[in-house]
Amino acid sequence: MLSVENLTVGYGKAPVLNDVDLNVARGEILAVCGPNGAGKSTLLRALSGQLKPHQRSRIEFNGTSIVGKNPAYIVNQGIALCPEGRQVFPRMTTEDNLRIGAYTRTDRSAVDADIEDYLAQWPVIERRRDSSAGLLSGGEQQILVIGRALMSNPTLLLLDEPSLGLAPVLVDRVYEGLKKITQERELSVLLVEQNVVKAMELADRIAVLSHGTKSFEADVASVTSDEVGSHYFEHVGGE
Amino acid sequence: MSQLTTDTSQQSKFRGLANRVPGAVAVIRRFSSALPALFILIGAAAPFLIDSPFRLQVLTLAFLNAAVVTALTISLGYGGLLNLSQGTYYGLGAYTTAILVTEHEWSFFTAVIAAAVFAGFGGYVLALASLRVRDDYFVLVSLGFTFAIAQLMANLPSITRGREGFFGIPKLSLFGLSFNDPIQAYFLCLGLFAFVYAITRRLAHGFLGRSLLVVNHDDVAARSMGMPPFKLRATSMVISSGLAGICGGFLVGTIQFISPNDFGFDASFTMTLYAIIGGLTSLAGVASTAFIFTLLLEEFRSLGSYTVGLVGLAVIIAVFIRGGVVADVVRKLLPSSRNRNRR
Amino acid sequence: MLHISNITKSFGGVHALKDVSFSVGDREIVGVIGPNGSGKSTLINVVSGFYRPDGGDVTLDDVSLVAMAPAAIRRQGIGRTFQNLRLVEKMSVLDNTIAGYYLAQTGTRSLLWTWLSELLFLPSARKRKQEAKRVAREALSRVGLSEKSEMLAANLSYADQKRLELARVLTLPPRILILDEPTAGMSVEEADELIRTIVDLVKTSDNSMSLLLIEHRLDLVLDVSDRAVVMDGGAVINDDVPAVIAHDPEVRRIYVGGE
Amino acid sequence: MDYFLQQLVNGTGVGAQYALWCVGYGMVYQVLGQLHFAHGDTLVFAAFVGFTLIVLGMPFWIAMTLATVLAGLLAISVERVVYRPLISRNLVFMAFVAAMAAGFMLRAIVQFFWGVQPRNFDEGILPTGSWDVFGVRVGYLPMLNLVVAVAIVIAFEQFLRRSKHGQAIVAISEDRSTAELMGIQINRIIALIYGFSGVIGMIGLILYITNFRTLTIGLGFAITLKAFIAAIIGGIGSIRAALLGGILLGITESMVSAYMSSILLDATVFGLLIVFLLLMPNGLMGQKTQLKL
Amino acid sequence: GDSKTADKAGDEVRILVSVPLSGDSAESGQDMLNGAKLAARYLNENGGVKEGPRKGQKFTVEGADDQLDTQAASTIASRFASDDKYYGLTGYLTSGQAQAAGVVLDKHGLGLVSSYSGASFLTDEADNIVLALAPVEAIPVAMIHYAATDLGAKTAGAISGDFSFLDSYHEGLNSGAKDSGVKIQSQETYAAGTSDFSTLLTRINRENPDVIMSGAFQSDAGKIVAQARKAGMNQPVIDYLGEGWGDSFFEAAGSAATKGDLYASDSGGVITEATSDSIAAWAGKAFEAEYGKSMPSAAAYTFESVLTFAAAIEAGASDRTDFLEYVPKISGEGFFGPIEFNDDLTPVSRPLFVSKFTGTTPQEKEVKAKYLMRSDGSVERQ
Ligand SMILES: Nc1ncnc2c1ncn2[C@@H]1O[C@H](COP(=O)(O)OP(=O)(O)OP(=O)(O)O)[C@@H](O)[C@H]1O
Ligand SMILES: Nc1ncnc2c1ncn2[C@@H]1O[C@H](COP(=O)(O)OP(=O)(O)OP(=O)(O)O)[C@@H](O)[C@H]1O
Ligand SMILES: [Mg+2]
Ligand SMILES: [Mg+2]
Repeated sequence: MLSVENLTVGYGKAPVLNDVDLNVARGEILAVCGPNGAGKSTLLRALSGQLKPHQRSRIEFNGTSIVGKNPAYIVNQGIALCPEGRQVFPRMTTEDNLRIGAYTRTDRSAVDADIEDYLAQWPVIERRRDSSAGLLSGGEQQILVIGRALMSNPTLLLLDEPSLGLAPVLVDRVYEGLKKITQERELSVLLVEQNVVKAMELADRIAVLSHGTKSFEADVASVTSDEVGSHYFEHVGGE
Repeated sequence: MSQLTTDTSQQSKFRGLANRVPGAVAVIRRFSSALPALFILIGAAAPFLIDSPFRLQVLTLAFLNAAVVTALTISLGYGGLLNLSQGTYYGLGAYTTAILVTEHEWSFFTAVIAAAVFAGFGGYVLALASLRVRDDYFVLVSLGFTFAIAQLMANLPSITRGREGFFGIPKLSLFGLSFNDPIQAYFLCLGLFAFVYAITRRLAHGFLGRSLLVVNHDDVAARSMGMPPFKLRATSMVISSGLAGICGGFLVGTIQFISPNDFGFDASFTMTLYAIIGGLTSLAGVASTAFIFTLLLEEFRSLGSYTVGLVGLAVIIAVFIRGGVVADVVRKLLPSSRNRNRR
Repeated sequence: MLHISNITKSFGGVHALKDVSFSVGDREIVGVIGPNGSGKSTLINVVSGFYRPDGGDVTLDDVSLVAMAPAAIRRQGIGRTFQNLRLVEKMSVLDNTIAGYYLAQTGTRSLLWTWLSELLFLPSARKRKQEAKRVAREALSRVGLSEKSEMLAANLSYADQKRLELARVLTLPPRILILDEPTAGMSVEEADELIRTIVDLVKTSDNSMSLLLIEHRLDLVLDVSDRAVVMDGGAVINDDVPAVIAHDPEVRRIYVGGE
Repeated sequence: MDYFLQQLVNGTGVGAQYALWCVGYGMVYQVLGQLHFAHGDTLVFAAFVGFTLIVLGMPFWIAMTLATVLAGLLAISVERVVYRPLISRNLVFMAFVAAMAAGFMLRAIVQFFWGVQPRNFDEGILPTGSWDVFGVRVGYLPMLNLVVAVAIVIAFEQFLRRSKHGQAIVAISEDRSTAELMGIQINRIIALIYGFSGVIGMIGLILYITNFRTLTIGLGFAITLKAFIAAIIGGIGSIRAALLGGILLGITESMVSAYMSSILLDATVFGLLIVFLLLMPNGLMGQKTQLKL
Repeated sequence: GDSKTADKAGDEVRILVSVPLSGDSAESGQDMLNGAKLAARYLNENGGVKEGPRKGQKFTVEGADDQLDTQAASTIASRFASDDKYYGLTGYLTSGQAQAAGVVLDKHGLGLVSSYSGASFLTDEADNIVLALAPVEAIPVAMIHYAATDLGAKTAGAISGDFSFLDSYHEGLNSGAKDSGVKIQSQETYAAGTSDFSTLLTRINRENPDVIMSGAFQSDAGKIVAQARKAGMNQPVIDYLGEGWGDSFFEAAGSAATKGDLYASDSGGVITEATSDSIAAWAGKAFEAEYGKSMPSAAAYTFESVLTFAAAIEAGASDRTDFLEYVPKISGEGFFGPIEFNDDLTPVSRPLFVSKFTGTTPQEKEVKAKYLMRSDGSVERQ
């Protein structure tokens, strides 16, 4: 469904990611881990169209190339990004934040139902539904942005550290929820996560990004978290 | 794209270069700080190379304008106070000087000091507003201040001699140099520019500038670090306006006539525009913008009524060059250096 | 030394803090845990002076802080970081850090004098500048950002930005250091290392220094804290040594969940 | 009492005029947070084109309709050519300056083609009479201004409320890059707003022309300035605020010259506005931004 | 280096006109420039300089945009000073610019002719500024005298623009009112760019004065009249600055121009009064033919200023450094009659006409009274 080849992307002259290849199949969850500054968020920004990759990069989604397209187009294709660091719209209410997530959808009543559904599922934000999102606590905001990304009914969900700032209970519940949705909706997920153990509980496959290249990839069933961890600093001094 | 925009500021480009060529950094740093000095040196030679009183007068005013606008960088660029009143402080300084030397027979030197104090006080008054209002709301307060003071200058004839202007200013001199001699007046204004530039630079690059940047960008962060924003903001206003007051004094010396009309909205607005075009926090950029635009304006003036449009064009070109739009377009047009990573 | 007593705070209908009391002793490390929205950040916003409490008092060495401005509180010796980043994005990493030092340090002397000495090229200004650089570099190396000191803060990855916030407050070590989720976005190993560094600093600093740590990595918090405070729904529901907290079934239920 | 009422009516008339300009300008400002300082000049430029069409024999209303379309297009192009490259680089102030400069250039073009003479329109485009309400003279045209302004504000608010654009606009004004991630075509929506601002502003200018029948080059900047002041007084946050800000400004000006001094009009009006702002730092209807850390 | 020889100055008489060509006052500035150009055409058609070493030289006029700004005026003046291809400097819509230019020229021993600004300090403080205009104070004195004697007004309301000469104008208005026994009930001012005068007019109307004195430029005056009539104020309006501008005024006033009596007071009345062989008659016709509007007073005064330079050259000031010296010795025919100056560089007298409109074009008017304004500000009815 998503296939990425030779993804090379950066901010200035020097690329942050070098020739990264990735594939995500329908209904599959791919976890991407890696140390700070490895380029995980950069990867997601490139996939969502916020960054324009280098020419030789290929990104295909459901058979069509989405390289160089703008984010709005990509969202319309069914890819939603939940960005890192709780980017809520602070002056909009909780509910409106969810609703704007469904911007690309035209089925109003279904959107309303989905919003109610999500709020019912998450009492932490339900009780603040009419409050400005900027006033929520860190964890509440995090729950909100995950929901916002889900509202567009994506076929591929890009999650950047969804467990950031969540209490352990909630982390578990978020992961449970994700598992459920992926099964129900045949949703594919590209999950960037620091918590390898957690990631492995959910994911089908896991990849490690280190210093801008993919240093490891395997089925979760075939590896342990320590093995994954050992690939974190493979390239140190290599460049 | 606020999160993603990469190094657009001058500073970081410079750093980017420096990162790659570590040796270059020192050279560039030294060079760039020597640049204004070089400029002033060339300026000092100018009167001996130019024999047209007109050109000399234009240069004199260009240095004077550059000085006022440079002073503005502290409050506008570093302090982030959208100050549309620099022309007013210029005017307060000018009127204070004019009144003191003409009616109370003060020496020019003491009058200018009084002008700085008075204008600086005006700056403090406006800074008080920053306690309550921010951003665009502050712009409106500042705008109101500008309009109101200009109107008061016009309507208090017993003090300011009214809207027709302050006439009868005696011939002035400072440190033995007379404003009445075009060359000496030129040197006085050049000296003033050097003085203002040096002070501003020292403050901007030191503790004050750095703290102001923090306050400007994030009030909350500054407070969490132990700095009450108001004190800093007020200081920045007082410095900008005090220096503008001094410049106002020199204006009185140079053209020996002032009128309220010269210190209204247009004047303040132009100064703010120059400061923005110059890059707000780039002293050399701001000073040279004010300088070059003063010269340009005089050149365009002979083109009669198209001045305004040509100035507009020049402004857009300057903004696009400084904003990196031109560079990006060029990059796009030149296939050899295609770089698709930047947006 | 830091006493928080009977603090209440509500926003409209939301009772974010209800009668919160506890204290932090010299060189003590106190962990604050609790579910999302339990009022942890609100509490430190009250302590650091950004929110005025509806009731109750905060004292540091018997000086009441509740009526003070945040800047004054920082100068009293309470330094904090933010859960949502507050960096000057257009300044370099080093400059951000130096600013932290300047701002905090100048409180101790007159602003005017600082500027004057700088304007007049007095040796003291020069010395202070060098000192600031040195201190900033040291703080950066402590959090592991030395190599990125010339980058713009905006261009750092998320975890590095968190580190920078920490470095900024460490330039002039406060007496009470309050950290709100300092390790967010870090891998387990990185978080471990960072927290150990901070703990080291607290335990070895020359002046007495205490740490109030808000963190969702339960094992880590319990591991380094001398005491842990558990909050829920704006109230302190438990305040004890980590060993006890770790086995408190209530804490398991509301916070850890599962299993 | 009659005097007071008459002056109140006068002030409302002036204010309604400001309001119409401000609604267009304010829309850009309120929803995008951008100071659109080429606003007045684009309008005046379009109106001069309309004037020429009339001179060439076109009926007034057709010419003015074309001018209105032109104003919308001009506003969109100013956004496209001047604002976008700069704002996408986060250079908000630079964009503001460039817009000013674009205004200068439009002004120079007007001066080049039409000279500095004010242009006058014939009388009788709309009836200019007035009602006599208990001895107070209420002009038709000022009231028409008011009605049109209110109608536009209501229509636009409804449009925003009912369509998804309303939410999208708020999202854009808060955080562009995240808004884009929601699938919002930000460029299209921004163009829409600018287009609307041009069209609505032009409607205001047409009403001005029918009332005062003259068109001067200097009018452009005056429009921008009044609109700016009114927008700030109203407070950022809603278009309704712009309307109120405009009317309040008109009434204040009128009351000051009616009861205080007309010589110190600006000083007094601004003095009052400053006091007002100090008491209400977010304007009349601006939202107080709450601090959450 | 300012010393020059006559031949270096070229073979034509170049005159620089410093006026606002952009901004709110651009229209007035353009009119002034046009007046000067017309004067050059007039002189050239009559053979250029008639006597002296420059005999036969033609006149050229060049405009410079001073934007009503002091700094700009002073650089224009120093451009003039440093370039001796220019013989004369004139223009100036407001006194500030003239004064600033005078200061610059003083350093070079040069002088200028201020054609349309005449604050008293120009004569008091500067000894190198020639005034083409009688003191501004004199004009309202004449206006109000006419209102009192011919219209029998006992009370008056005044409205005028917030122009730089407002103080002088008000001074004249008040002293004239005192002398003529008229009570000024209200003195309103408006800022440039105002188009809705309803508030000010309502305020004036509250006192219901016998006559309205308007001191508003061009189309502003037209709008004031139109709005006043609409508000039911049918008093006579005596206008200063409005009519002179002619067509703008009428276009703006529209049908209101015929409701109630309109009086104009200006020097442009010379044209109406003029015998067909006079300069004024020629200029009035030529101006209309060339610029499509009746000749405003401001244009008349720059016209006169250029003639003054010509007359000075013919009187012997072939070098521009001698100009000031020859001004009091000038004799010649000018726009307003013979050109004559006092020793303090002020005109001996200037005429002021009060005319009543009889139709809806600038030409349809009847001169009702003629006054002579002296340089000391006194006024004398003819
Ligand atoms: N806007 C930017 N401009 C320039 N460089 C950037 C920018 N954003 C990130 N970088 C650099 O790119 C590299 C990768 O950053 P990225 O944010 O993708 O890391 P990450 O793997 O997501 O790290 P973390 O776990 O800390 O979030 C880092 O070295 C960072 O400094
Ligand atoms: N300024 C405010 N206005 C309104 N409600 C607020 C405000 N600040 C906090 N709240 C609410 O108060 C409660 C406590 O918030 P707080 O940020 O203190 O939680 P927290 O314990 O830090 O949670 P987290 O671990 O998710 O960061 C939350 O429900 C939050 O929505
Ligand atoms: Mg990341
Ligand atoms: Mg929190």
